[in-house]
Amino acid sequence: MRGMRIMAAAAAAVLVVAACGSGTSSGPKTLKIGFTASQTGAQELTSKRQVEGIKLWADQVTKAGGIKLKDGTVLTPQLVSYDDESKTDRVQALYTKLINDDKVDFLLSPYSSGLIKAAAVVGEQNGKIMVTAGGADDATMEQGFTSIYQVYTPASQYLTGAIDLMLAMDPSIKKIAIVNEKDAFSTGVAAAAKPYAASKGLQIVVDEGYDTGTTDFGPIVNKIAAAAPDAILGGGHFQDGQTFAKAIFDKQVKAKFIALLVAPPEPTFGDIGAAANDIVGPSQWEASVAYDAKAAVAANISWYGPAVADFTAAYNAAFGSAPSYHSAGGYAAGLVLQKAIEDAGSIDPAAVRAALDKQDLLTLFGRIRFSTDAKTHGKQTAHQMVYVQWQAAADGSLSTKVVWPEAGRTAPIVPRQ
Amino acid sequence: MLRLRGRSRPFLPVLLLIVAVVAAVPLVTGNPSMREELFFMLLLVTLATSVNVITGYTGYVSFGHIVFFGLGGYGAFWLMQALGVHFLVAAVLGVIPAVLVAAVVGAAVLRLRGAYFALATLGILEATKAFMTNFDPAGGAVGLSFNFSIYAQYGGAKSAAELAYVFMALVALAAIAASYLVRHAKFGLALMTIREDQDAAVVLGIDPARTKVAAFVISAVFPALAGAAFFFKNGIIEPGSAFDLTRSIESLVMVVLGGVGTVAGPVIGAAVYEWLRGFLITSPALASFQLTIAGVLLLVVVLFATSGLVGVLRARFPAVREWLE
Amino acid sequence: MSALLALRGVTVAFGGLVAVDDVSFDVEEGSITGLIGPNGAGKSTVFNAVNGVYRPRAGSILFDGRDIVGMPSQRIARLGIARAHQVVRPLTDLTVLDNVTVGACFGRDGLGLAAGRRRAAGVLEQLGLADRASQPAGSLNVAQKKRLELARAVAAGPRLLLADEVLAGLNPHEVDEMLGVFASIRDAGVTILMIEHLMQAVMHLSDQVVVLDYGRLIAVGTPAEVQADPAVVEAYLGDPRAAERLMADEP
Amino acid sequence: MNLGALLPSAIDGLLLGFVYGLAAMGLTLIFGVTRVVNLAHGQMIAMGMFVVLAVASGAGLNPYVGVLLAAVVGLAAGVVIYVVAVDRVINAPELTTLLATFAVNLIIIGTATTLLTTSPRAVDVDMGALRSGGVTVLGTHLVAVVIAVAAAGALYAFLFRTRLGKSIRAVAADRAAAELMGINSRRMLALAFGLGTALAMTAGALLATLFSFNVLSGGTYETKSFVIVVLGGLGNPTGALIGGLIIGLLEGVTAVVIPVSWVPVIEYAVFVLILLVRPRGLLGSRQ
Repeated sequence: MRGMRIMAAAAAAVLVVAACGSGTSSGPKTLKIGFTASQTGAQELTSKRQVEGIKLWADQVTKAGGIKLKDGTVLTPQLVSYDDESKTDRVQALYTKLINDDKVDFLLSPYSSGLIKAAAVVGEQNGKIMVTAGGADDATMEQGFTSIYQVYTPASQYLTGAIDLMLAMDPSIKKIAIVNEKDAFSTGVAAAAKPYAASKGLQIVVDEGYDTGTTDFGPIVNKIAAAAPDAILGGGHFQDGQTFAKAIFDKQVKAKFIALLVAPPEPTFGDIGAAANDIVGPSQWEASVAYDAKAAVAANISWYGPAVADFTAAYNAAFGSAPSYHSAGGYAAGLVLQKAIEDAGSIDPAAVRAALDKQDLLTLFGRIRFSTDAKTHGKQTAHQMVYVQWQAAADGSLSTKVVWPEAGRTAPIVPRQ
Repeated sequence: MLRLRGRSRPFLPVLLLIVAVVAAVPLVTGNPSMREELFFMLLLVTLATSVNVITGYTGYVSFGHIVFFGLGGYGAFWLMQALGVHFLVAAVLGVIPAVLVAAVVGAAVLRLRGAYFALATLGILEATKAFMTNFDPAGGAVGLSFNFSIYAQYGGAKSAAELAYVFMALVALAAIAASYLVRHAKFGLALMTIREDQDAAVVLGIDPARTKVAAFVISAVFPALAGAAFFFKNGIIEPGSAFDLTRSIESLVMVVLGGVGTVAGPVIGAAVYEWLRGFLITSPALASFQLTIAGVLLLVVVLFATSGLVGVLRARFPAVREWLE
Repeated sequence: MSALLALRGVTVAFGGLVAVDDVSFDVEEGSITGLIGPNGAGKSTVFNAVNGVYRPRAGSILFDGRDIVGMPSQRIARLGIARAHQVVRPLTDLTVLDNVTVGACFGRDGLGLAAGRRRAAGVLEQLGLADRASQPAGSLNVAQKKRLELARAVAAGPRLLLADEVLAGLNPHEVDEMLGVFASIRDAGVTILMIEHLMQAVMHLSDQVVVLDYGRLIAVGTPAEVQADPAVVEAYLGDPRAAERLMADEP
Repeated sequence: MNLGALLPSAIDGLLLGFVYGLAAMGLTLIFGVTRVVNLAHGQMIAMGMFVVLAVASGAGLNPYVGVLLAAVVGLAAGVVIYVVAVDRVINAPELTTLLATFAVNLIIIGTATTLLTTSPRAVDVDMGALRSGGVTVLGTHLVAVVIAVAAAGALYAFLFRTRLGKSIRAVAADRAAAELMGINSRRMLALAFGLGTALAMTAGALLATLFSFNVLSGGTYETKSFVIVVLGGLGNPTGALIGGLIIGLLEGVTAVVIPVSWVPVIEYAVFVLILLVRPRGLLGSRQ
């Protein structure tokens, strides 16, 4: 049972990616970066993508000769990570270990809001800076933290954007169903979506939550079918989202618009075949939305890091598959940290914190800027969501198209058949 | 005149001293990582020692004992978060829901025997967890979390963690002392009589219903205090970690590993279990098979060393016998 | 002398089966009363009614003048009625000393643990089990377990001891020893009501003998009176071996 | 609240109830004969799912071949578990047998997690669907019911019509008396454990044709089995099957009336109440 491994601290197979740092003297110094990954448990798949993104960043920095500071110091990133098994208790024990035993310089986050919440407490307790790669929860960022920085667009915007998109597609939509996983992230998303839907004059005819790990969506889908909404919004993470979509399809529920969290942007979502067709998903990033240096100039901010195409190619070469937004998020977290260290000119926490507070960048992941307000310190304020839709080509093959925003659009949105 | 057993060696002071000295190490060295590990070990010692009172002494296998840990945790957490009550006060008040549930539910389910009781406790745990998952005033599935500023009144998050640790250590020591006192009191004799033969106990003048409920309540107090400390330190509480069935069963595993119905057994069992898990996880060759290995070891103990480590030690080393109870 | 225990019209039934039917008799304080009868006569059921395991359908059971029908067993035990069971029920994982201490601590005197231990040690000396005190009770042989059962009841400091076939299964030498034990218990002021198949023992020890047959009381009297009672002989004729034992002078 | 969902939800629940019932029958058979509450039950359900996965996705055969194979593997696995982990402590107190089977559970979970990972899995089975008047019943669910009923029937035929089955029942009724009659009770206990595990794995295999799963999916179904077994009376296979239907129906119907996430609260509350009021189950004998 997963619980057997809770906590226990101790060093699971550590992935030491970058070259081992050589000693103390003038040569390159090691920059230790710690995080946990969910090698087992509910968040396994998405966590793996995120870790791959982080690894790619570290590899590229190492190949490029490390992070070069103004005073001539060269920092080689070394990643230290453990398996958190998607459990909060374990996350806390392992972050304590990373900070105190492994003496990491900076922290990146685990994947998913629930785990980040747990990790953030430990990071904050120890005054370590943590850049969160894979968590969008708003509440976590409103807890008075001073050293936690969020790369993702906050959860509250996931479905509000989808509602705008939906009404742009078909203003006649009135009845909607909101069905979400009962975890920190999805609950936050739904909590923001409900008043927004109401403000748009929409009527919520089904409002349900389901436990993490649910596989039988029969009762919920029956309720949805009986209420006959025009649209279904919700979901949670990958596995449940995919299963939910399949159940909706099997029961032939008619809805013109279905938007699910997390699962649709992941390429393997298409494994369910026709059940995936026309389903919309909010995404933090898509390869076709090519942010570039020109756009940065236009927005009067600086561009940082590789171009989208280069990242995608390198990722494909390294891991044999296209990156998902979780991969790009992991990579972006590394970039954000790298830029802050370069700007600070040292790894002194106060200096890096100040640099992060000032940061306003355009990267391959999009624009990144953090709140400096005491109440929401570190919360992402500039990054924008992308919306994808699974669409069938003439030959019946399915693929994702970006349907929003206009700038990166690869196909117009279509109502679900 | 035959020599009366017990009290021949200062067993309790020695055991408490050993635990206290070990617990003091991270405070002296100031090693937070070790403090975290020992915090968890002391927590496990508390859980195992407590469940041993109802399961080891009284013979009632409680699968759902972790429910008291969760109730104490939630109770104290809510008091701290919503009403700003100081941790020490909240921890003590947090015991109230656990004790009430133990008394009321205990009176009902302790009428059941054997597997029926075990299943009922499992049902109570799962029902509580399912309820808390849906109970929005307590945060539902997401649970509750502190605003970080709450730690300011304790001199910052670091000293709050130290306060929680010291509290946890004291709870563990109190649990061990209580276990010893129960074991060596008339009350403990009544419990063991009930364990051996409840019908005979009645005829001998023991009131099983009241005695069992008292034992259940005692065994609920320390997990509740431990829950308050654990979640205060963590800063978040959610149903999954507060009412974890696996951890509940694990505390029984520790009891059996150390020696059912003994005072030292749960302490030794919890320490060895946690140490072993740490060892397995750190060993690269064994890490991925750590659960398998843990299972095999448990099976070996259950099948071949029914009296646990304490039993093995006492059989092997007669010199140790009088020091281990 | 007054009656310490008095049964008045006690009837115990299980569904339609009447196991004890309108039984009345007295047990005088300080006496030994033998309760005999063929198998299935309802003797153990009488004991179960007296110590509250079964609730009689009718009648009253007066202990020291107080009706104890309907009281829970544990209260009856604390009033001072202790029982040694026919089928021994030692607390197998506890030591012999602890077994007896349970009796001392939860019986009539409700002693504290230390005092209970001291009394238990004394009783073990008296019953010749002192050298076994620290062994687990499960490790004793049958004869020792019988003594343990008796020791536990005695340690409770009862006013009335219900002894259910304590002598069964013992060899003649052990029986002789136990008779001495009974006498000394009685001499210590404990009233004894005993179920026994060993007639010679019953007749030798008892001040009064009560005879049941098919749940009914058929005779009460001194051993000599009962032995001479035709109804008793008749009752035992159905069970020739019992009749033989009833009449025999020697085992 | 929308009563339009009542009929489809009740039907879904009832159909699923057959599979739940089958899993619970395994647990209750093991308890009835051996007096052991098998804590490895859920994990064996999960293993049944993986047999189907191996057959369907691995070997490319019809998933229902996997269901049959799961039963055979389950029988063998159950006997092995009994011989290795349970036989030696069969007369020990509950705690011992509970932890012995829990140890088996750990061993299987640990090994399976390492070898199979916890990645989500699904077996794609399309058996069509029956649709009428807003009610959709998937073919996979109907086939699962047919197989569950057939498996239960086979078990009954075995227990009541064969010599071996009667011997098992004799051991369940009174182990000592059965031994006096010349029955090798150990062999019957092992066989009962095997049959119970076979039922668990068959149920797991059927669930794999309905829902997605992973290595750790057994836990939910195990607790559900406990609820059902208590409802039907510990040790009563017929009770388990009926209990399964009741729980399935209860889940389906309550989900319409209250938020779906409250259903487990009701389920466990009912479970505890039944234990308190009628510990031998709604259908159990009062002994």
